[in-house]
Amino acid sequence: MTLRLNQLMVFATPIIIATLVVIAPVQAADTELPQSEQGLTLSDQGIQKSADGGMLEALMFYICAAVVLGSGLAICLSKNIVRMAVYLFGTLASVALMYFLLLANFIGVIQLIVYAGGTLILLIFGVMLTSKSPWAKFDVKRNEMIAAGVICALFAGMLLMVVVNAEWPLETDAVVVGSSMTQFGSALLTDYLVPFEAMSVLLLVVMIGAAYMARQE
Amino acid sequence: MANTIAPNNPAENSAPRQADVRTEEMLVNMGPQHPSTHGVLRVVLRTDGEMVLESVPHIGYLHRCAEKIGENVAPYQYVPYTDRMDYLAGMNNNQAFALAVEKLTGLEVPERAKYIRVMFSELNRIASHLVAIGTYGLDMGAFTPFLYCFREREMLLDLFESACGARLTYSYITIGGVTDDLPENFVDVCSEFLDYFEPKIDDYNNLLSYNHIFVKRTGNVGVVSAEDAIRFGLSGPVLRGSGVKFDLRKAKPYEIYDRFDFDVPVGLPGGTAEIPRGVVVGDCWSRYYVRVKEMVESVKIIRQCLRDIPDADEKEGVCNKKCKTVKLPDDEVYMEIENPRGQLGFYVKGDGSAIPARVKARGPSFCNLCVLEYAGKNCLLADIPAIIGSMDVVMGEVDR
Amino acid sequence: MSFEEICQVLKSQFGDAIEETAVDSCRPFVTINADKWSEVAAFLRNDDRMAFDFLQCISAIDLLAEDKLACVYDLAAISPVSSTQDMTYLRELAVRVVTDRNAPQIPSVAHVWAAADWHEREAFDMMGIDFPGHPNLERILCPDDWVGYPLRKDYAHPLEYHGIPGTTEHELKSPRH
Amino acid sequence: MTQFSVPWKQSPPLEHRGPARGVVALARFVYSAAAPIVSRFPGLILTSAIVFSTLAVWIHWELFSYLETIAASDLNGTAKSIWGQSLTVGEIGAYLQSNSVAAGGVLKYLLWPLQMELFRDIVGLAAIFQLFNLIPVYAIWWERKVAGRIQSRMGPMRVGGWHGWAQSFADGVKLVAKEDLVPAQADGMLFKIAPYLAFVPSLLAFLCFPLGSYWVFRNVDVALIFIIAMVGIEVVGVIVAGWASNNKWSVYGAMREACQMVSYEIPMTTVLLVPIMTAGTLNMVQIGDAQSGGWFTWNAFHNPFTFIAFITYYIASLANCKRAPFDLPESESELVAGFHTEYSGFRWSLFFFAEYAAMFVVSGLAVTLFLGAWHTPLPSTWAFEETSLFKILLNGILFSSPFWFIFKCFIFIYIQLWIRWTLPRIRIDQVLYSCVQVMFPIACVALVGHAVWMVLLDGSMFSTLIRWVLGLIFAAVTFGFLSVAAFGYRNGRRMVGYLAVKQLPGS
Repeated sequence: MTLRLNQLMVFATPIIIATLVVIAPVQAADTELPQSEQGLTLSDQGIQKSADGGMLEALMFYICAAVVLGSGLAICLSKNIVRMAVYLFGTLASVALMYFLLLANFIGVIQLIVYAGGTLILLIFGVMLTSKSPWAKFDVKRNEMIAAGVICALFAGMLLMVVVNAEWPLETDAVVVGSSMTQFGSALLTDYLVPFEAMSVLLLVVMIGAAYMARQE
Repeated sequence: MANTIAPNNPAENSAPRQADVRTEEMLVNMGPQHPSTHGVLRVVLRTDGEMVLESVPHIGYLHRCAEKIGENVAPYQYVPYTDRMDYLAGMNNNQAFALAVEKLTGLEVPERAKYIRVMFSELNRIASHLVAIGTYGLDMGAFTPFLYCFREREMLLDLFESACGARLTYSYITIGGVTDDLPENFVDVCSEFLDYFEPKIDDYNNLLSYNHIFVKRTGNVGVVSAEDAIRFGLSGPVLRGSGVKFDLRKAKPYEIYDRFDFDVPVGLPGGTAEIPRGVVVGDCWSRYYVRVKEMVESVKIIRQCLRDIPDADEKEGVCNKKCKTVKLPDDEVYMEIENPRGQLGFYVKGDGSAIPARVKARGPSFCNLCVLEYAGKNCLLADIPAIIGSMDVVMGEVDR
Repeated sequence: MSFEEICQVLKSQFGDAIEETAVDSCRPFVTINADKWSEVAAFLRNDDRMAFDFLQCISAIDLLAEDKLACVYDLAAISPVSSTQDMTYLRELAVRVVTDRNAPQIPSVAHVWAAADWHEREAFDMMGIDFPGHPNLERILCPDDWVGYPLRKDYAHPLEYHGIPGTTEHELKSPRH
Repeated sequence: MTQFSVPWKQSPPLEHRGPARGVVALARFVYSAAAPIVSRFPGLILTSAIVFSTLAVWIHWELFSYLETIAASDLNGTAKSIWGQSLTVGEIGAYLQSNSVAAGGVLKYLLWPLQMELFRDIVGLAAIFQLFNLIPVYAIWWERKVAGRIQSRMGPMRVGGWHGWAQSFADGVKLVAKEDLVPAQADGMLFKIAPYLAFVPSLLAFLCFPLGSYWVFRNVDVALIFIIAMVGIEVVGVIVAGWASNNKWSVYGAMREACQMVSYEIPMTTVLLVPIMTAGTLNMVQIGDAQSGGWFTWNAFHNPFTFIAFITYYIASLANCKRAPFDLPESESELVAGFHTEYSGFRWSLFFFAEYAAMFVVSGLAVTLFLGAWHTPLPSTWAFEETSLFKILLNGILFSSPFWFIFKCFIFIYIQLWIRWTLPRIRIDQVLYSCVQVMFPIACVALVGHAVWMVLLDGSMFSTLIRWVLGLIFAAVTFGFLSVAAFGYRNGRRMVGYLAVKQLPGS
């Protein structure tokens, strides 16, 4: 038996890369919150973010964008449903990372907990329960492909129009971002109270409906 | 439980349950290499998600032609093969075969040997039930009672070793008596062990039997009614768990069991001080608990043995001198005893020579296992280990 | 009810289906004609005087000298189910059913005693006795494609099974280790 | 008589090739040099290593913050970020050369790289990674010792000398050296990445996990949700592993995991809202520091509802990190080994790292949110003014320190082990029943009750009284448990080996 160190390296490299990739955005989202004496006050102190951004930040953005696009493409090209779900995980997680890069911490973690941690699991669960064989294959028919192509082209055109027509502010002053959750919370319970409550009623109806459908005869 | 996915009483609910979500049925091979099939049992499960719609046991992976061997060796030489059948209760198996041959040939057994036989078969019953209880806890996911049981079993094995030198396959009880007399201080050490062991049974009860989760896992699971138990020819704790107070030691006393005072525990409905709520007669919990109670009864019998055992007689010894030379008459016999797992029967047919013409063993595990197909229907996947474990099968005996 | 009385009842009920009663045996048994066995079994199980509800064992035996195969059924009637009184055997009975060695056939009693299911499968596997009426008569201990019936006296041990070599008697006697 | 030959005696001696050769030689040398000393004073060495490394990190940290305050004041109080405008190396050098730096001597030259945030991040990251590695290693060792004691046996006793303290390291070496098997019919890619999908999230959870007021790598305002999200995402790895193995038992394990995880996240997250409401923030450091005023200010004793929430959280967290009695995804008596049936070697160990790290994380959440985080039962208002290193240390020992946090976490890990080695496993329908029909209603009641309490009763005399009563009950229970444990420890040993001392003639 030989102790293969290169094997260890093979194992360790993905961990290191993954950690670094995720670390950097979280880093950027770091808020230097002051320690309050009682710890009870809400932190509204903002942090400063320079307008030009760092080189590392740009690098992170491009990596995330590449992962989003790459895994999105992989979803389209893959024929195995579970692999697709894993690629979808890559897309969702990288989008969350981009939120972190934009200092939208709250929406970032919500993206992780709801989509990556909840919806995706239910998706895989559903696939596992219903697929006929362990290796459910996806065979796309020609006319489906054409339809999908047309829809995608339309969407791409729309996005392109938006990109071309939008005014992109090239330079801004330092943006002050407070703890995004405080703003979220107060907005939800003041300005957007009615939509918020309507949403919760909708979810309640969905839950009751699901329970009704799953009840035992 | 009002809600649940699992109505676990096949007797009440024999029609396949309507599943809420249509899922794929899947055939799953449980075994022959599986942690909770107690050896090399293979059960093919037809499952719908977590529900098991059908379970079909497949046996034979440990078939070692024991009956064919029996037709080729003299009874005296065949004794060591019998304790390879039910390797957890070697003493009882030796005893069953020895009794069958003695009945066929009319060999006399010395009085002291009879007491030793009863004592050791009861000690082995305790040892076997300890394994059954411990591994049943293991099947339910409780690891610790298993090691507690094995701790006590280790002491029992020490006792066996002191008497016959072996710890698992004893061949101690043999045709015409036992191979060797007891060591000098055996009676003292054995009664000391019983003093130590008896309170331990309460420990097992507190730790496992009355554990709420354990009761929930085993109560009302794999129910076999008394009528069905008799119809399927079940025996031993599995039969008594169904509320049938039938024990060969009382029903048809062999050896000297009619001299002892003991009780036959049976499965009782739950809700009393002793039996927790949620237990019904004939479920896994009842079968398990009958074993626990039987250990108490065995302790009683051993104490009486230790009290009454006659002193060693130099002239008579502990084994009939003719045991090796005896010839089998041209006749047949069927002898049953109460093994820890149930009624162990030996059918022996002689043809006038020293070697039997046919030896057939009726393994209690073999007969008890055939009810799995009936009890393991429309239950949850996690109930299958519970049911198999409560049958307490030893595959060496099923496959012989 | 003693063995003789049981035999009397059976004889009066079935007449010549009862071929032989071995009273002097170490364990008395009654031999029953294979053709009538199905009806006798149902009678033994259902009749109030008999009520043999417990099938202890089925032992298949090879009577090579008579060129016959036989099954020995050990039946018992146990007292009514009780969880308070110690139950006993009310009566026991051993039944032998003899069949031809070349085309062995004994009617199945699996529908009479559920316990007979596996016992009959074992007898089929080991002794090659066919049990018409059995719900699932296939080999139980040996693999499905096994050749021959191992417990017959004239059974020849196969020298090869799926590429696994067997041993001959001669080889077994030589020290191979 | 023929010579009895043993095949393994004829094989050539163990040989290492490549870079491993040097490593093995070095390890042999170090071991041969250290073994006599280590085996003679293992306890002393282990204790002093822990004490000294803790002290070293502590002193380091104090110096950092000291230098940092001075630096900040020197540079007109502007906080700088490495991602934005950072201090250049030249700036730091010039600053350190200037006379205004109080830290004198060689120290300032040694410490100057630490002024760079990037460097500090790397050091911090390394420390977290190390923490992440060491916690499972010692949790596994401890689990085996605890299990051994519960089962009246010793547990590992060999490797390392003193109570087998190095057993997990030896296991780690073994696992790395094992063959990396991928079943032929498995989905190779998914099978290979699945352990990382389980491992990396639980590592990431440590990034914003505070061990003390200042002991946090990234003090993020949404730390709590981030950690819950990471614990939740770990499941993806488990499910993919179960699926990719192409083994029916693994698929069962994966399905149970998905089912259990998705259900238990609901009551768990619901009860976590209770301490969030009490503290009014999602920032873990602030939630922790809000409980600094002695043990009766801990969130669990705020009112009866928070106490219920605490118990509910702890049970739900057991289900969430698939510990017994909720260890259905890998229940060995039903599913062989569940989702990791087909795994071996290093990939298998990654699952274990993830599981034990998750145990620490959920225990840490319980401690931070409900039981006073890194504070001792003494109120922090009694703390000394930190004028000397001795007083700083004394404050750490008496009032609040990462040591206390880790200590409390390990108490909760201990309870997890205790439960695991005592209780049987429950069935899947019972798992879901207890989630939907027991835990979730209780969680809702706790949440609503707490909200009402906070609106109506907070700050009243009655509320304070209840807080004291609950605190005293907890203290009494703890004390009672400790005395029972002490009694059992004194008397329990007599039971073991009762008959072993009786020498039977044959044995």
